[in-house]
Amino acid sequence: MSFELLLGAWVATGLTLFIFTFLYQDNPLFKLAEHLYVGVSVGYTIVKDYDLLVRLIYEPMVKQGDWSLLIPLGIGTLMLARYIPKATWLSRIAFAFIVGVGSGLAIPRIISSFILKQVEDTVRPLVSIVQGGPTFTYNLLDPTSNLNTIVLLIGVVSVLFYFFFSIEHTGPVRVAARTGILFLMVAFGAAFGYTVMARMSLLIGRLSDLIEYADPQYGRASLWLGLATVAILLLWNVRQREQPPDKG
Amino acid sequence: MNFAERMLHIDRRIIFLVIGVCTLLPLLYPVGLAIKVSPEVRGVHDYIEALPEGSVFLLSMDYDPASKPELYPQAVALLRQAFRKNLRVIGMTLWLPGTGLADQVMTQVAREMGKVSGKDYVFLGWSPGSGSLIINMGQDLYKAFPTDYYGQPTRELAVLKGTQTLRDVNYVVSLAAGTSGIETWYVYGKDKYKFELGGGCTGVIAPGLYPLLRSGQINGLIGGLRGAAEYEVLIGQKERAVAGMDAQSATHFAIIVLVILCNVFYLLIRTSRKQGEAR
Amino acid sequence: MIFLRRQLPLVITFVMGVVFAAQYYVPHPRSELMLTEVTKWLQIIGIFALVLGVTSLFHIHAVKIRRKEPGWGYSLVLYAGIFGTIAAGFSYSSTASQWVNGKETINGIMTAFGWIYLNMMVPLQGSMFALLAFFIASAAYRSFRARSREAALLLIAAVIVMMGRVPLGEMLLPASGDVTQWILNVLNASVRRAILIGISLGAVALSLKIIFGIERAYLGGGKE
Amino acid sequence: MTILWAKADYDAQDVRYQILIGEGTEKKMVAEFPANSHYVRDVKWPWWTRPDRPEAHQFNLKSGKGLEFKNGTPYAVTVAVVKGAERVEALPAQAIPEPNWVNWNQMNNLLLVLLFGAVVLGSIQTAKQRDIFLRRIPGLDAVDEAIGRATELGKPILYLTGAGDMSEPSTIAAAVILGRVAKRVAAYETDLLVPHRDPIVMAVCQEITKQSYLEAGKPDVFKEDSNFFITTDQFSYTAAVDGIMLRRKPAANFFMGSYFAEALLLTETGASTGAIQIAGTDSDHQLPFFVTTCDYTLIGEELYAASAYLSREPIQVGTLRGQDVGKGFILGVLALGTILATVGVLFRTDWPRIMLDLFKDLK
Repeated sequence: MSFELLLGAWVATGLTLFIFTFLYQDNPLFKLAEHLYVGVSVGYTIVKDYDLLVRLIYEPMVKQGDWSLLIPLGIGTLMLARYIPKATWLSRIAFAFIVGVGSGLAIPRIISSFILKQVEDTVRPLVSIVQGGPTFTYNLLDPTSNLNTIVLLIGVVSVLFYFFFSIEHTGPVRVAARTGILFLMVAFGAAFGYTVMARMSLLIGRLSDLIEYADPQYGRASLWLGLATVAILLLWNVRQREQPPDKG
Repeated sequence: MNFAERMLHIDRRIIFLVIGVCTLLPLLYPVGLAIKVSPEVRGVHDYIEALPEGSVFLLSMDYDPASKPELYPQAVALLRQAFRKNLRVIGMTLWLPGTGLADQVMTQVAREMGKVSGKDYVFLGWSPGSGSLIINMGQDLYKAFPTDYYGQPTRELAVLKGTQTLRDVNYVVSLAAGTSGIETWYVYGKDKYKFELGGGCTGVIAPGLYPLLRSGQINGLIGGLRGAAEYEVLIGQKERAVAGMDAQSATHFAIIVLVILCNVFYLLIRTSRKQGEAR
Repeated sequence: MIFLRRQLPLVITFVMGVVFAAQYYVPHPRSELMLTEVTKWLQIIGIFALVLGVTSLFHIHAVKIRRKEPGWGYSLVLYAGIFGTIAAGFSYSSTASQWVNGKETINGIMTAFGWIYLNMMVPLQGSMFALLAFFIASAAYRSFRARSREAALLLIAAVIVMMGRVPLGEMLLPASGDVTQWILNVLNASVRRAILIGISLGAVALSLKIIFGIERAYLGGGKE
Repeated sequence: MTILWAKADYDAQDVRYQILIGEGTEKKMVAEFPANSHYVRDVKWPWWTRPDRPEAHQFNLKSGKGLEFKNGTPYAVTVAVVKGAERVEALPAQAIPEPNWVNWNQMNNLLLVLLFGAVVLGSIQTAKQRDIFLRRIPGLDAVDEAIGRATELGKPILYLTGAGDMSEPSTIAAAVILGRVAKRVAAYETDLLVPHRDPIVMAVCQEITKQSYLEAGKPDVFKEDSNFFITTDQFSYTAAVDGIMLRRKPAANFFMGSYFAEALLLTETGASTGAIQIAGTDSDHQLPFFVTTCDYTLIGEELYAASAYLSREPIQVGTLRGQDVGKGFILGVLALGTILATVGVLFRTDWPRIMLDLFKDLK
């Protein structure tokens, strides 16, 4: 095994364990890892941005003579004017450009994908033609069956009713809105369950790495570093108790 | 404070410990429970399976290291299938911090399947803009990415011959960990340039994508580690995701037990309080 | 001057907004070309937006170090992280005999920059998010109580989905997989659709207000 | 370029159509397909642009592989019928490609934009002239209750504005609600802590807080540093706020605005300190966690509504009213559309399409 791979395994293991110490309580090891994390990710962004600047601006402009790129360059520079107190207003021009284009692009596309398309799919006939005659299909597992169309319609309508703010929730509106809440709660529950799955997957991913690095070919990095981390935490705890609590 | 109350206010570090143990044990001693494949995962798989050889397949790996455990196995499985089918593969990412991961997975799977960069596949890397980048690719791919990740001019790559815009791409799959992902590809891409679109995503955002799935805006959805495991089953190469499913089962049941316990204690407290009031 | 400061940004927003909303309905090659060009500009401006964020971070930690505020040592660690990564990003790789130039790999060989990415950034970010696994468990234990009918529904749906998404659950309760599918595909989809329609209307309304200069909060600060 | 021709009675699987095209007399074949395919009805045309009867044939020619259309050049196009060895070619038609200036298929989209725009602007105008009714939002009572309890306990109040910048509706709403909370807090002379993730949001919130203290008649108790910036980074911010929660033990935590994965780390820590927690967000992926770990949650649009309710500003109230009208309109479309679609299937008629097509997403 090369030195780089071995060192990599030890560093990755150590940092993972340091982050996990937060589960015990906030401590210097966690703070160290956390600040390193911010630093490395900022450094990474800077390097990538520089690379991009070269690819998107320098090369097309200098090598291919596409001088129209001076316009976005100028607008970008205006954004930085925010740091000069007297010229802050210049940065507004840049924001105006970005927000203007963004709003313009968004309007028709949102209407098309999130309103028309969704309405189109909700509006379905409540009967289907099976073997030449109209029938009502009620297979719950087929998302397009007529029964599910009705359930879906009730869900969409009642939740929309819940989000009415300019009318009082009384009578039938109240019934609809209450149904809407029930639908909302089921959806939130489902999302919670699904998220549990997601977060556990992340943990599984980290732990399988730790298990891999506990292998003798990596010098049992996880085991040794795990012991070291626990020892440091204990030491820190003892010192913490000796010191008056209001410091740090 | 009675027993139930004390149990409800238990130090949360004990719960942390329970979860840690429940994840670790099955990883060390796997059982290998059977996995059932859902139709939405099959949607993506069958579409790729039906593509003729030489079709253009674009895989957009729109995630960062935080979602690696869920989306990395999905990327591996998809790439293996695509390379086995001899599709022309375009890799890219809309997420800057994911560039390295995407590069790594492309290189690794390509090497494993004996594929050559520039000829069988291309990795375009990252470029900012998300929505505007996709529009840009839809207008002219060579302009949006003048060079690939390794600095080769895209116009001259054999794999991109005849693929000038997104209209020439047969299938796009976005593996998404959040915004700038599947929705972005739909709204700014498929909507206009009419390629078929499939998706893979983390468990957190999966429920939010079901309306798109239902309305046919995406033709399949691989959700989370579970989805990845199903995909591994479909292509017949069981690996990390399948291995993780035992641990997943164990932790889910640990949480279900915790929820039940919590409600038992809660009911105990409530009934004892009611009795107290009655007295 | 007042026109430049106050009216000009609003005029720009209005013109840009109307032009690019209208562009959607115009399939003419010239309008497509304009879209390509301006979206490329947005890409470039995006880089400057990142610069803004990074500078403010630099500034805050520089102040911390200069004033020797508590925990200023960590700010040093942060700086070390930034500069170490940048240095690696622009170093010379002797194995690949090429400048690294922000590449994680060169011809399949990992660079120092790639090493930092793979062995520091990936585990750090992954572990940060893995912490959530523990917190979600403790949240489930402490807050998942059937206090009301709504809370009970939420709880039951969550438990069913948790069962239906893992092999063990499907083994113990074979129906849970199908029920989960139904909850996700029908109940969940209907709610998401309604929320989507509602929020989309909100977003379109906000965009319209921005274009017409009614909403100006994005310009920062109410005073001038 | 779209080619249309009438249906013939010999259309069947074994008969094939060929499409030929050329500049001048030389013509090359560009497509061949069975005669019982490529009908107008296969393509989603809305009724206002449908070029021919649904039974007619159509074929779409696009610039692309092996075919490059030049604008303004005349092309000769024709259709040939092949059955076995027989081949009949129709008379060629002249066509000159011209780029389109308007995509007529999407006119329903434009119509909706204009309609909704008019409704929103109109509602804002109405709101400026007279009061518009807004229903009470139950979560807002909880806000006052939480502030009251913090005062009793003599503990501070923590208010977070989320991860968004000032261009997000949720952040704007969070800032407005902060104004109201600050006014209450000022009246009770309780401590207020507002840690920030975005410098601009911080600047705006500082102004708002100052204004609220003035309005409450307590400018002397206003502290400049109650709004403070921590960092833009998600997890450093979260760790820092968690630290504040554990050390200062606020009696009430408010989470307004947009949130990501950090939401649970914040609310779980907050819950462990025993604070009353009130959340409001439109980040739907985080809503389940807020709903379970907080005492009260403003769900999605409720957050916007709460800010309109509190501020009573005509622009906000009017927008909300406009959105309600939009939702009402969509509800009507859903109801009517379902009935029409069912009628269409039951009686096998085509006329319901006149309305249904208006609400389809067409390209």
